[in-house]
Amino acid sequence: MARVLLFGPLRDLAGWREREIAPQPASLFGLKAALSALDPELGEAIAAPGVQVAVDKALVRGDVALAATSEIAFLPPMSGG
Amino acid sequence: MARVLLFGPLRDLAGWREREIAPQPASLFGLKAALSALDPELGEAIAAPGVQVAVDKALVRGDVALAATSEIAFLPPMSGG
Amino acid sequence: MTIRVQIDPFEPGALLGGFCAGRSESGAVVSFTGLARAEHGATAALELESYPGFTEAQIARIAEDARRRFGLDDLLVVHRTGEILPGEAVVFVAAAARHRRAAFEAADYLMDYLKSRAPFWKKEHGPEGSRWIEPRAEDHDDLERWEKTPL
Amino acid sequence: MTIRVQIDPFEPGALLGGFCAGRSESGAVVSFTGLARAEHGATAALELESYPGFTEAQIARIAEDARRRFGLDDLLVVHRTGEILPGEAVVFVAAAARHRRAAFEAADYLMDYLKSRAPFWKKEHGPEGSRWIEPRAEDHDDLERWEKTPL
Repeated sequence: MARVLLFGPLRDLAGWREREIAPQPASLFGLKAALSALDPELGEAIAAPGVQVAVDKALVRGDVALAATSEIAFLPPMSGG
Repeated sequence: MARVLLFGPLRDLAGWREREIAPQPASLFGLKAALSALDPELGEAIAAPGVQVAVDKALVRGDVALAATSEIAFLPPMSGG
Repeated sequence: MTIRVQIDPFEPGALLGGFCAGRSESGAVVSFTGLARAEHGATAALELESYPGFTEAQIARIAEDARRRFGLDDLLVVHRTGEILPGEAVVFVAAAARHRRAAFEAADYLMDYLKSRAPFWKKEHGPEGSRWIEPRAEDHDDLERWEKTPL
Repeated sequence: MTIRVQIDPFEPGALLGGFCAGRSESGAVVSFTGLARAEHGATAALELESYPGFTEAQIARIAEDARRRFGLDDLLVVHRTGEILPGEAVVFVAAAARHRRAAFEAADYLMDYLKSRAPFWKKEHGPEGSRWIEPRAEDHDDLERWEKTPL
């Protein structure tokens, strides 16, 4: 069961901040497909070019394998300060 | 009697910080000549290109007339901060 | 080098005082304090979100980069999250170096990074509703300055 | 806008705290603190001299220029004179503006001016004697940056 975290406007859009996705997706692309099936609008939002993905608190690009304990965070454009 | 102030290294060179020069010089150039006659080394030092002159707390260039109450300050290269 | 992300309010003066105390070889300390603006009533509060653990690690990475790049003696970054009221401090950055140019550039660089690349999400609450803030075009331009000019 | 030249020591944190307090429209405060360096024992003390009245007036002139040039909300300059020990603050500059670029540039500009054009004379006392300090070549270069780039 991959644990998914949404930040900023993605959280408002989906209506949740943290969720476990079962059955366990084997890869990030599989997880994205599962999220799209669950909520097409969210699926589109996390596919936007400005959204970065961190797996277990490390930024990743492209597809990566996921473990049952993986924490996957979708990070929309950032702004601090 | 023009009142002369020396700052920084000029003060160390001349051995004084403040002095009244009599008889009253009519102009800044006259005052410089009087200081040179008094102390040739100081005369040379105040003629150096980096030394600015303030008369009554306003920077001046070239020659200016002096009044009996004028305060003339010789300002070697500055460094604060 | 200290990086702190916290919900509690902080007083920028207390941070600068502590950061300067006991330094006898750093000639220059530059600080930046970011305050929440009231926008003359248009902003009632800011809401800042971080990704605990990840946010600190990402800032630490760029802070270490800045320390080496500018030859800093020390660096402090404190960033608030949660609800922040107008006039309260959102972020504090201080950089200590032997000479002033390095300290200025490091603080400037870190702020450019924090504004557009650090993992924070910022929502503005006002009388007309709430909206998420994205970096301004100037913020992206500011960050690009450093990519164009290798030091 | 406040300009102060004083013999009494000051604590930079207290100055920054006071300067930030109560601001709800300035988003950015940049401060510079110049500390006297021990130079690992080579400097026992600095001795700073000003020309009372003239020094304040000259700084006020350039501060007003900076306020207009960078569109500042506020500005504070505090400069010590007399004997200053290693680790003590020599100068403090703070600039408040709506956005950070103006605040950074104003503090940077004011320090470049103070280092090489403000009416102060600085003597370094050490175990090997005393010497008057003149601006470094870098200080002149730093000031020239502003003359070359009209804003």
